[in-house]
Amino acid sequence: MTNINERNHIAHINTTQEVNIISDGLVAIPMLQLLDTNGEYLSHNPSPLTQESALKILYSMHYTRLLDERMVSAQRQGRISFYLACTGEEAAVVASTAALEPVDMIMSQYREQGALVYRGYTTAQFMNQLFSNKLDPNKGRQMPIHYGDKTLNFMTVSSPLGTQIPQAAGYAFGQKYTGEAALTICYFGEGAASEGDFHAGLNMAAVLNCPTIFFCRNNGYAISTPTAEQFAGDGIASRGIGYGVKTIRVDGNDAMAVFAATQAARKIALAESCPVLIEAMTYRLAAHSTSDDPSGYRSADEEVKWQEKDPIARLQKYCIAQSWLDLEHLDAYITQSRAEILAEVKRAEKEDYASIDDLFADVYAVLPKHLDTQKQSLQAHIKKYPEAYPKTARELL
Amino acid sequence: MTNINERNHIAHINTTQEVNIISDGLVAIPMLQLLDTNGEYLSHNPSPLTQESALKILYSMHYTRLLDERMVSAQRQGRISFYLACTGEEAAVVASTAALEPVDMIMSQYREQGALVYRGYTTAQFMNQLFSNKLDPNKGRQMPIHYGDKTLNFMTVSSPLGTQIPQAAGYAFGQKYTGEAALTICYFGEGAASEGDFHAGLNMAAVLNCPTIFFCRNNGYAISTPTAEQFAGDGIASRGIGYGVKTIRVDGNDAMAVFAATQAARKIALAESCPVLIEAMTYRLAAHSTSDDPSGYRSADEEVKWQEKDPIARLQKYCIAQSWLDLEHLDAYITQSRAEILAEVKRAEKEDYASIDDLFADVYAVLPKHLDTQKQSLQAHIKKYPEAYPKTARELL
Amino acid sequence: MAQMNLLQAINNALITAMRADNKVLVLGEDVGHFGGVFRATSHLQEEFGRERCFNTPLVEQGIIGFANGLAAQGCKPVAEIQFGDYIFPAFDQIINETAKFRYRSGGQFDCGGLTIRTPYGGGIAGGHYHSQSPEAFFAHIPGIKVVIPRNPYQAKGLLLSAIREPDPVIFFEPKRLYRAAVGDVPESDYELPLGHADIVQTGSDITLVAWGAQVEIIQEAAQRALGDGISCEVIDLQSILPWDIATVSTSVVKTGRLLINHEAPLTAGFAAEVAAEIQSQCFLSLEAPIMRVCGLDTPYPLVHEKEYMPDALKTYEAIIATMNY
Amino acid sequence: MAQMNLLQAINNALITAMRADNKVLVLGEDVGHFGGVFRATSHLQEEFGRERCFNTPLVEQGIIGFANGLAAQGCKPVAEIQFGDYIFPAFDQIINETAKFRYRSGGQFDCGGLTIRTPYGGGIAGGHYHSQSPEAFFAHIPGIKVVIPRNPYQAKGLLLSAIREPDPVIFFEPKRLYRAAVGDVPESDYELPLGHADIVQTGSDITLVAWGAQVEIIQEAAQRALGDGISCEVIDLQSILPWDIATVSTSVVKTGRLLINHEAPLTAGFAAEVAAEIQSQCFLSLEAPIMRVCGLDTPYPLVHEKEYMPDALKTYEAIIATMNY
Ligand SMILES: Cc1ncc(C[n+]2csc(CCOP(=O)(O)OP(=O)(O)O)c2C)c(N)n1
Ligand SMILES: Cc1ncc(C[n+]2csc(CCOP(=O)(O)OP(=O)(O)O)c2C)c(N)n1
Ligand SMILES: [Mg+2]
Ligand SMILES: [Mg+2]
Repeated sequence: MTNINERNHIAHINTTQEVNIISDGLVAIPMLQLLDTNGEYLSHNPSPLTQESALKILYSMHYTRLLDERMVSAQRQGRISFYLACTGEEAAVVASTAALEPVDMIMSQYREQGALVYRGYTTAQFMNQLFSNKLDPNKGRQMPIHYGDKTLNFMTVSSPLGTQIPQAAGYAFGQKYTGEAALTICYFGEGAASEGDFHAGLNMAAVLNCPTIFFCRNNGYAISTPTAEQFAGDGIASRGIGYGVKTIRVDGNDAMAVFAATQAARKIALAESCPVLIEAMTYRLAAHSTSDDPSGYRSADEEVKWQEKDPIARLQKYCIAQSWLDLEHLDAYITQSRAEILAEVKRAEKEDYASIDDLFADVYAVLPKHLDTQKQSLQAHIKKYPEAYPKTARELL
Repeated sequence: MTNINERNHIAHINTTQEVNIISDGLVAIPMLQLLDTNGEYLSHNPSPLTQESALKILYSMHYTRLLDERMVSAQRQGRISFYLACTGEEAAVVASTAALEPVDMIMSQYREQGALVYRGYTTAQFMNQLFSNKLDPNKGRQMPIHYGDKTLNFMTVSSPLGTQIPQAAGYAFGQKYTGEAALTICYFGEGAASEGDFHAGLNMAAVLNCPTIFFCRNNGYAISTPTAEQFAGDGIASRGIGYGVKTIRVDGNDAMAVFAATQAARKIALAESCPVLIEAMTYRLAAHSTSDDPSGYRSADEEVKWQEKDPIARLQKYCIAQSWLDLEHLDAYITQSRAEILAEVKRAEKEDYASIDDLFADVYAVLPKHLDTQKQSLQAHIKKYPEAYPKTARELL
Repeated sequence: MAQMNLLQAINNALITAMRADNKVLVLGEDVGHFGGVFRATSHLQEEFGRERCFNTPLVEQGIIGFANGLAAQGCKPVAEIQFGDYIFPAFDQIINETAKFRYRSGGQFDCGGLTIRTPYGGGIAGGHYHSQSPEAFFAHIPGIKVVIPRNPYQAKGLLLSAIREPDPVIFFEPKRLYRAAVGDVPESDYELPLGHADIVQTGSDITLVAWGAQVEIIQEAAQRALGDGISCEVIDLQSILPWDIATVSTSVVKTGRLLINHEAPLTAGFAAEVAAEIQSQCFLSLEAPIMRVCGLDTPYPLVHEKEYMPDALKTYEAIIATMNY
Repeated sequence: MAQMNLLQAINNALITAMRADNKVLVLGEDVGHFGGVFRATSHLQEEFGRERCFNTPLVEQGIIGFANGLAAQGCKPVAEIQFGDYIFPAFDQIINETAKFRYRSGGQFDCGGLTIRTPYGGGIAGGHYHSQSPEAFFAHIPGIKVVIPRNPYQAKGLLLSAIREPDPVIFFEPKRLYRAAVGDVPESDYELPLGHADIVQTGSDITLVAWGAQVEIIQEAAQRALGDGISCEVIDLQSILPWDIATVSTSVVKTGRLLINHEAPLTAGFAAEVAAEIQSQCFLSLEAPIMRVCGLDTPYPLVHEKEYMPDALKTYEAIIATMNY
């Protein structure tokens, strides 16, 4: 066995003779803001966004907003079973992804479709997933909004909250171990940050030097639960200190600030092989999901105040002031995107469903005997009663 | 439904235009120390300990040390199967318990026998548990050191780490709800503080206003794992801030400081209905347990440095300097305690084991049918082969 | 008597229990002001205040850990886990703590006051994570009781018993019946015994056993089999731990055949326990192998939900196969 | 060939796997410099460095969560859970993540590279929390494989297969045999197939099935039964998910009788699955009810360990009862 050095776990600590109660009278961690709600640039430093990057972010936010509006309607019309909108949080998601490289792995919670938009997920791809048709990469196995794309380095969404947080630490460890110049970003809500897996993930990433960006969207609610019933500290940022994790708090409705914070985080995480925690202060303008009605738990006045902080309007005002934005081009883009979404809805809903093979495939790498037996008996059963299993009967006849 | 007030989860936060990385260059939280290693009192305030309380703590620490020494030997002699010593951490445990009231519930990890000693658990009670005989309150069902005593408000020890932390929050909530003027103290190691249950317990206690003292013994190791491989922050204290939990760091080898810190914590917790986190900086001078040999993972030099900080010697020097201590009386107490322990070992190991009824009782409040069936068939089997089941055969013949 | 759906019956049971005993507290994610995502806890906070019905942070292991402590202190917490699929972070607190609390302390401390309520099961297009039927995991944990109602009347009576039981109970609620199952429910306080099966329909040719939402499936299959002149005895276990071995075995001695149906995957599901026990007890009476009609050994799917489910047709086919054995 | 005990064989398998493939990493509590509390990972850090064999913080849900991510990235983590009793905080990561990773992503991502090793079982005076046999919980989780060796030769060959398998594997190690089981183990690299049972001894009157440490118990019972002229066929399942139905049913068709033995509590233990499946497949061959000789439906006790355990005597008695049925 190798030699063991002497350790002293209290060497860095001074003594005091007063019973100091820490946390009394702490000042809240301030948040980085670069654009005010009028889109005025507040800093003396050069802006971190070029015209090209600002516009790509702006267009992606617009597309995300549009997609959300259309799909919430589609759900109301009964065309899809479920949807979950990012409305109000587009800057937090899109601008953070914009500050990454395409090689970086994204592990999302479920409200981060803007990241996929930014990376080039197509309307057709969104619709295939949302309509669970046979072109859905998940083969129709998961509910709508459980996107995933290996080529875009976007890990497939999983509903259980917080589980992706320690996974992100492990994934990043693997990236470092195998010598990739890439990191992992992990998105989650302030509600999910209450899960034990959050604690595990942040602590492990810190101890095991994993290049991970933990990106918390603190949007004020976990379904109906307001932050006051979720935590008593200064948000999620104040926890970073406890783990020895470098932490940045940012105005999540300010795309410029989110971009700057994430850019800084990425640099540190890779240079120092360490995790960085970002807390983006934002607001879930949308209902939790199409199954939810927020009027039962929050006031309309409150929503109005946050509508005034709309992240899209803010960056757009800035771009207009910089004469970067061609409004006609944007209008055309929106019109065309809307048409594209409608067309793809119509296409996707007509596609067939995944085949019965896909019910049994991918449980294991190779279909084991007992599953093959189940498959054969199911097929025989469906052949006998085709009218009872319309989604799969056709292929068997 | 009642009216919903407008909420603003970012109202307390200021903005900044600099990408501030929090946690860079943080200064470690200092630790409360009232006695130096020579037992000199360092503060200008009056000492928190009276002669009576100081001596009760000192005697309890001595007894604990003695018990540990004797029982480690007993384990080596094969008389008990397992033991786990508190050596080096007696001040952290005994002096904190001393600052509580007997009505306060203690939830321990497993290294807190000093708390029981202080509350008056008898030598006979220790031995009955350690020898798993029929007088063991656990009815011989748990390994040695899994003490518990309802009348002393000491919750039975459970091996899975961290599980008692959210339980302590819940217990304290119940105390408050039912109007008891009592709180719950929860002891755990810095290793256990990595568990998800720690996160759950501290956050819930803070949000739900539970009068709970979370007492972390940071003793440098979790079995072989040093703190550097356990966490990257400033110990466990720095986490308190993240939860909005009032926090005190204390020199765990200074009984006076531990007493003062716990006294302050109790007052705040009850007055404000809130949790308090105490981190006691100490050192596990003992092996992790009798199954462990620390020479494989730490240096002897390191141990020596901490032996010099012995918590018992420190308080004893102080008491001597105050002329509070009658050394002859102490010697006599030690001699008599040693004799008592030896006598009780001999008695306890001769006691019978719990009856076969106790194998089946307490799974449910009332024995259900399927267990009764299993019991009857086991009894019939033992009657047929009495020599194979010597512990229970006798009672059935 | 009032007409209630399953959710209303549960809500009514909670109100009844809370009015009768102020040690009964309700906690969980979104159960407070909002009344829970399914509204099972509607109006409780209004009537009983925040102290007795409150939101917790989003942490299932904490909810059950906290509730264990609360129960050990003497309260009677009713903890909601928002979906059965999300009970697993609390698995350790349940198996290692809740279930062993009394035993390990020699009866000094216990969590007997605890009830865990959680919606389970498929049929709502919920995919992997809003459809699981995890009851078999809990049936293998000595020290807890596991209860599953199939209709509003049962739900109220069994939930009241569960809350008042001196043992911890996991109460699985078939979510696809939350609004679909409607029936007469006494407005008074009543209890139904745990550990007892309910003979829903007597018959002579084959015994069909299920619990929760699948009971109506085996009833439907029984109806169809009747067309072939087959008389089915339909049994709802109601409790799967402990379960009513005597009622099932008496029935099988009579009918000579047994079929068990559950939504959870076949392998190591609770039907295995029923089959293993009954083949042992009724060996000489059995005229055909015991049949299991269960979910597939795959994660719970989405578009192939119908194909996955042990529906009435599959059950009917299995009845016929058993009769023709 | 070298003489090794079970621990040495496992250590040797880890070294073999790590030498052959630098994507194999070992992590867990105390597995680093110290080599694990049982020393199964001794010397790995010395040979492979801290990057490939490292201590984690004390958080099982984190260990498996982290390992899931590492496996998804393409590495082959071998995660140790210090005792099987402490695997439950990771239950959610295993059932909801590890097992469904490939399926839910349509095969885009998977945790196939993951192996979870953990010591399980009683017989070491460990009481409730150092003795549990939790395999049945995992047998009810489609998407993972569950493997349990009984001796050093198997342990090495099965662990090497498990690590290289494209599916996640939980590898339960019978801790009471860690030092007690000694045997010849090839020093070379070899694999034993997963999902296959091992016929330890052929016989004609009754089939005895077990896995892990209980195999020697049923062998002992078989030996005793031989004194009464009863010829037992002894089968070690080795894998319980998927399990080798064909080997067991072929045997039972031949012998007409089946007994299954496991340490875990009887109710909803894995013996139930074996019994349920075999009564269905071998109905017409069975001459007596299938017997289960299992742990009691209590938490694992301490002083009554002997009484709790399904030992050779109880097994023998059950063999006689089955033969006389
Ligand atoms: C483990 C787990 N528990 C509960 C849920 C149910 N659930 C889905 S979303 C949600 C709220 C999440 O809030 P937050 O993390 O703040 O994210 P946001 O919806 O605000 O983006 C809950 C409780 C779940 N998906 N997983
Ligand atoms: C959930 C769980 N995981 C692992 C263990 C095994 N184990 C027992 S003690 C221990 C170390 C605990 O260290 P710490 O919390 O620092 O307490 P200390 O022993 O230093 O007092 C470990 C890993 C356990 N008992 N429970
Ligand atoms: Mg939120
Ligand atoms: Mg420690």
